[in-house]
Amino acid sequence: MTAADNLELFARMARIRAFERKVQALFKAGTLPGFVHLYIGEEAVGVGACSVLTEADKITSTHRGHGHLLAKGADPKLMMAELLGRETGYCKGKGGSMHIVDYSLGILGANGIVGGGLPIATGSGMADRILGRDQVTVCFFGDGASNQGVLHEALNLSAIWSLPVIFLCENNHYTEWMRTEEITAGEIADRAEAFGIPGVQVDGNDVLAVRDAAAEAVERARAGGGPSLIEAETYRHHGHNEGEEVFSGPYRPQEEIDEWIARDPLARFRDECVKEGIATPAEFEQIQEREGDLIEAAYRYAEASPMPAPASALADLYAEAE
Amino acid sequence: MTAADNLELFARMARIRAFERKVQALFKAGTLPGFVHLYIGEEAVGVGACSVLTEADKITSTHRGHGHLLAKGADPKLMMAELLGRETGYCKGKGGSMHIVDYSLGILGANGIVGGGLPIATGSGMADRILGRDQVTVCFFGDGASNQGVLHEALNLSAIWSLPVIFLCENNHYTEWMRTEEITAGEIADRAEAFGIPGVQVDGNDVLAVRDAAAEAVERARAGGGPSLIEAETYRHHGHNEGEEVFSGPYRPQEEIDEWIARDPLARFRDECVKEGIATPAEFEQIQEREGDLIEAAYRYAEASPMPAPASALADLYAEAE
Amino acid sequence: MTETLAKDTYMTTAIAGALRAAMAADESVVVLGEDVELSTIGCTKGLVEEFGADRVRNSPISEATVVGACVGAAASGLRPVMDLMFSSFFYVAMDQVANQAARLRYMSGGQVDLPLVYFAGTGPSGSAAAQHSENPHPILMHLAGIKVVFPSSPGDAAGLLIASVEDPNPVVFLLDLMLAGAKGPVPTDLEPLPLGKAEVKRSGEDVTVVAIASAAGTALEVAAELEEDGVSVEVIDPRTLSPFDWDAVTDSVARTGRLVVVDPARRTCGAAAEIIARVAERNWADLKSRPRRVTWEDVPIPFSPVLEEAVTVRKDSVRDAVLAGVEEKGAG
Amino acid sequence: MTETLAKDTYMTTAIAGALRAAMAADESVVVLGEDVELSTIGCTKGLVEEFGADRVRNSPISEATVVGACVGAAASGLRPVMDLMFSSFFYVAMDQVANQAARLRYMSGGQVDLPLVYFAGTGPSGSAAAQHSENPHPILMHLAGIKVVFPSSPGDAAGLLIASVEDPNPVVFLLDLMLAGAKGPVPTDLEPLPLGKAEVKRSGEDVTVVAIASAAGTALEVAAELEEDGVSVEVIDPRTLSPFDWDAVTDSVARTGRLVVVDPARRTCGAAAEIIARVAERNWADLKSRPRRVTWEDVPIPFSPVLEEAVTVRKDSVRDAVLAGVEEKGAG
Ligand SMILES: Cc1ncc(C[n+]2csc(CCOP(=O)(O)OP(=O)(O)O)c2C)c(N)n1
Ligand SMILES: Cc1ncc(C[n+]2csc(CCOP(=O)(O)OP(=O)(O)O)c2C)c(N)n1
Ligand SMILES: [Mg+2]
Ligand SMILES: [Mg+2]
Repeated sequence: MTAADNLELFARMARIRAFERKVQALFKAGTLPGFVHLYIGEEAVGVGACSVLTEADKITSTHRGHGHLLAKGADPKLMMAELLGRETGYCKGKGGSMHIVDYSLGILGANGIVGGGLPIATGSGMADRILGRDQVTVCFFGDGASNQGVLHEALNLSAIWSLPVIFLCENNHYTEWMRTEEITAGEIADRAEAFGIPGVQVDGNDVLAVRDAAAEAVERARAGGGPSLIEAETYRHHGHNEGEEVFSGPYRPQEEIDEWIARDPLARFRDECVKEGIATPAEFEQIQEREGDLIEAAYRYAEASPMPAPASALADLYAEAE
Repeated sequence: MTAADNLELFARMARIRAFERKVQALFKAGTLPGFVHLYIGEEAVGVGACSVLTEADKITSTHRGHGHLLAKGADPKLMMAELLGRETGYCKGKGGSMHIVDYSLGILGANGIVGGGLPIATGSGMADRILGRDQVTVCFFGDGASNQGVLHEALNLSAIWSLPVIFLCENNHYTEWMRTEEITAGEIADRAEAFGIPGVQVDGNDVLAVRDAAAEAVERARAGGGPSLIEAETYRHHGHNEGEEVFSGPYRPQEEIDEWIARDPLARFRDECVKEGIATPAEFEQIQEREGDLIEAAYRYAEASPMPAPASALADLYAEAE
Repeated sequence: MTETLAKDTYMTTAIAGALRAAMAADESVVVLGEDVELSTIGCTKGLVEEFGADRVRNSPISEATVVGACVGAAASGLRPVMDLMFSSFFYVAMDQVANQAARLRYMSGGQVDLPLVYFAGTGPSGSAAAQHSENPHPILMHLAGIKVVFPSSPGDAAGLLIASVEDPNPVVFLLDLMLAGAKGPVPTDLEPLPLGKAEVKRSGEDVTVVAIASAAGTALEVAAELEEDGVSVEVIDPRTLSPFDWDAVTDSVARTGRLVVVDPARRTCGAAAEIIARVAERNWADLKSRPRRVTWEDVPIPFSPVLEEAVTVRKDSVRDAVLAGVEEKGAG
Repeated sequence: MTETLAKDTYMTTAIAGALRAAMAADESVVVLGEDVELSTIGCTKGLVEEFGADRVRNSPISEATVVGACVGAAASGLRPVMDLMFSSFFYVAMDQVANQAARLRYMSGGQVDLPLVYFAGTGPSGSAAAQHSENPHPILMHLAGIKVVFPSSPGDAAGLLIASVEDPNPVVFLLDLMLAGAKGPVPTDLEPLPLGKAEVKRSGEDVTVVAIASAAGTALEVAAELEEDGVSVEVIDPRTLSPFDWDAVTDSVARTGRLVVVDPARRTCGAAAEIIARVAERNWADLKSRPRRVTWEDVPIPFSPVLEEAVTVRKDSVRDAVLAGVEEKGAG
């Protein structure tokens, strides 16, 4: 890891943070269609994991996907345009927050169905294995998703076929407004063991720790050693979705929130870097400013883009045979 | 265990064997509608487990369900009539081999969907727990079914709610014509561990071993100690379904079949009992004869029963509100 | 008849009230689902405080097993009401709905009652996109073995929910999310409204409009507007789609001779197709013009507001269809 | 045109041959599913010997994940053909069919092709009972985003399977189990038959019978019988239900003025309802009598042979419907 590598990790986390803050503001202003789930507080997971992937590697994402996508290299302009329902968005306005994909970057898709990405990632790994490619697929899923049966099936299938898939559980301790531990037996990482799959727990607010765990799993997968399960412990600073307060009321202890904010993955990584002399606080501020500008530019691009033509709603369902 | 208890266990296994032999003969003669999956070779599992249940306890069964049902006390007459599609059958001819139920005996149903009984058993346990009853539910499922995601979900739900459910996997090593170990990672019994559920393996051809394991699990469940997983190793002497040879060809090594037939659960238990002086070979023969007669009588009853009226096909879909 | 609880009760409040009444009336009624304690839609709010954690339980995201557990529980003496949150999630649990809940009574030769309710918010709710905007009623109607309730007003919702919980069969109760913020009168003294009874929401002479759930309101607006143009529109709200009150539709078309069906669902093999087919079978001699339907386009629901609007039921399409039916010369 | 491979090729053999040809033509075609090596129905028999275990793989009983894996694999360069064995098992995997396979291309704004085929035996096969006898085509038609192929002859099946594998979209290919033992000619030199093209299986003047899958054979028998009574019946086999060849039906009804739809599926919201609704929309002025349908009853398929027969499509019902249509005085 060079200094530049470290700053690159920080920059990507800062990009996600800035993107989500902008989305939050837009939601509050009432200019965002639909509903959104923000990744603020969890940036180290997506960035740490994607930092060891090549462009040819693939990910599947979730309803809380903006961070994964940006970490994998998605274009904030096209994302923002999609969130605003514009013609220039990644999906021409058809997908929205929960359905952004960029196949050219190996982003097989956010997903509105909790657990929906688990089978898809398994199939992606199957293709790579059969076609003899050394690509890997990282499957992001939540602690809530860990109770979907497809996890069991995907682990089994990946194990018997030795698929190059990394199952990355972002355990932010909540399933919507439910404490996950109240509806979940045992530790999620342990669910790999019965299938003979290595399962580890890692500090999800430590970008280097996530990176290391991911690197090990990716290396194993590329070498034909099969799947891994990583459980990254983290926390969402925001609600399950923006605007939830009206319905949910407070459901998390304030001390818990404060504790996790004190472990903010960006501030923490910056402070460590500063301590180790990798960069100065001013340099970090510059990075944040640069990324903030990038997001503002993305917003301006999106805002200036036209809405799709109504008739375009009928297009894109089927591909034409050649 | 009195001598009578032992003979009762044998008698029930003999009843199942006789029933299945009759069904086999009927299938061969072409007089049985549909297709059937025989339980021959696995009798010790159903009988051992059900021998520790009360009439109020419940079971869910599978496509290979005749043995479970008879073990839980189902009436061979009504079963045979159902298999022959008669009006007097358990389901008035609407269900057939894979859908026999007897709610009065806690038989919540055979099931044509592999894994279909896992959620139902979980709900049965939920009802008992909420209603404060000390009943338990035994959920029979196969090694093939262990790869359905609902197993994972049912284990989790039963664990967090401490439900009185015994998940009893009959591992006969085959999923139709596939060797289960080739499509299954790890040991099935180990799949309980991550949920904090006790999981044990037991010799499924030893009726007393199954009975003991079931007794322990049932006791725990009744005492509020929650679910258990038991994996009973066994073997089906017959094909997946009768008549398969035409399509499957041979797919199991003859030595394997021979080995397991040598461990036949009936012969083995009889020999042990004889050795321990519990009964004489002649007494066992008498039991087998008696059970054989019972099944012949069941067949005569079924055979003499009328086919349902065609118009009855439109009845029974909905219950009338009182 | 009972007096109204309030002239202005929200749909969600009406449903919550009905659920509370049903739980109070029968101890075996339990509520389960993801976040039923705090309640994302609001229909189960406050129940846990009133009835305790045994009868109101948050469940993990395991739709297949929780849906199936309701079957096992209903066969064992409970009356479960499960909240699936969004009806799109039925697909995750479809085996337990289609192969189990809808089949077990029939396959058993009528041995068992399965008194259970699957509740879900449904349909577009404003850019929720394809995986949170399905209306599954045509699929559920096709399955057979499951009753389907899909009301258009708070009063109907309350009465039909009471009846759904009391019914000895599996019932899917759908809350059209377009109506979550709708208000209307609800009787204080809740009584069950029979499943399988349509309501004529407005009487008319020239054309019968059968309009499902939120489409009923759209149809009523169109009817009011067209009255000024001298067109008399009868609006029928089926309220329950399975069982379906075919006689109500037949009787109306026998008088008006014209039919427009407004169905908030994709067109192909939808409820509108079925209603038109039945009317063709039953009212052939009555029909003065071809039956018409206004439905969603045959695509998933897109995200962008302009696209969502383009593929769903619009008032102008309903108006056009009614007018086209009235203006068309008799033929056929 | 090519010469026939054999006059008497079994449906299953024709499908197996087409699959072999498709695998030989394109290395990215893989086959997976439970027991595809030995093949319970016979359609994947011998493939593993020819193409190896990498391209033909037995999968565990995990339908949801295997169905979904096909989506991920198709997005990553493979052309998976998955054998689901019985179509009733679609329900277990319905989320991955309805929310994923049928949606991902559209939701992505057309970014991705998903060339995959879900193959399944379907419908009653003789007392297989409710959980092994579904015909899911009406539900699949309603979903949008999935093509649905449901042929009636070995020749059609072979050509349509080639086209299904070549198609860049998700396709459900259904083998009517009533036809598993049927025989017919198949060209040696297999060529794709276009999806979305119906075939007039018999020309006639008096009435159009649209008959799906095994019902086509029933309709042809009835047509032959009625010829002796001086009734001229046109039989159209849609062959693919999505896309549907509406023009073929419209053109025929424009000539005959009468319609009977024979659909082996439960009645409500079935394919027959849709065809009648479309014809009412398109052919109103042509219709000389009310359109009729012959379908299954709205119940699960029961086990006992006498009951199974009572609720499914019977020849006498088809005959009665055709005659009733011809005899009915024009009205409407
Ligand atoms: C199949 C399905 N069930 C329920 C939901 C509703 N839902 C959306 S997000 C969510 C919680 C997911 O929790 P987790 O997996 O921990 O992800 P997190 O939101 O914490 O990132 C739920 C229940 C859904 N979208 N899909
Ligand atoms: C959901 C589903 N998938 C596939 C099948 C077809 N099928 C019937 S039995 C069976 C094998 C089941 O194996 P196992 O659970 O080990 O039970 P066994 O037959 O060995 O008793 C399969 C694949 C089915 N009935 N249901
Ligand atoms: Mg979470
Ligand atoms: Mg087995």
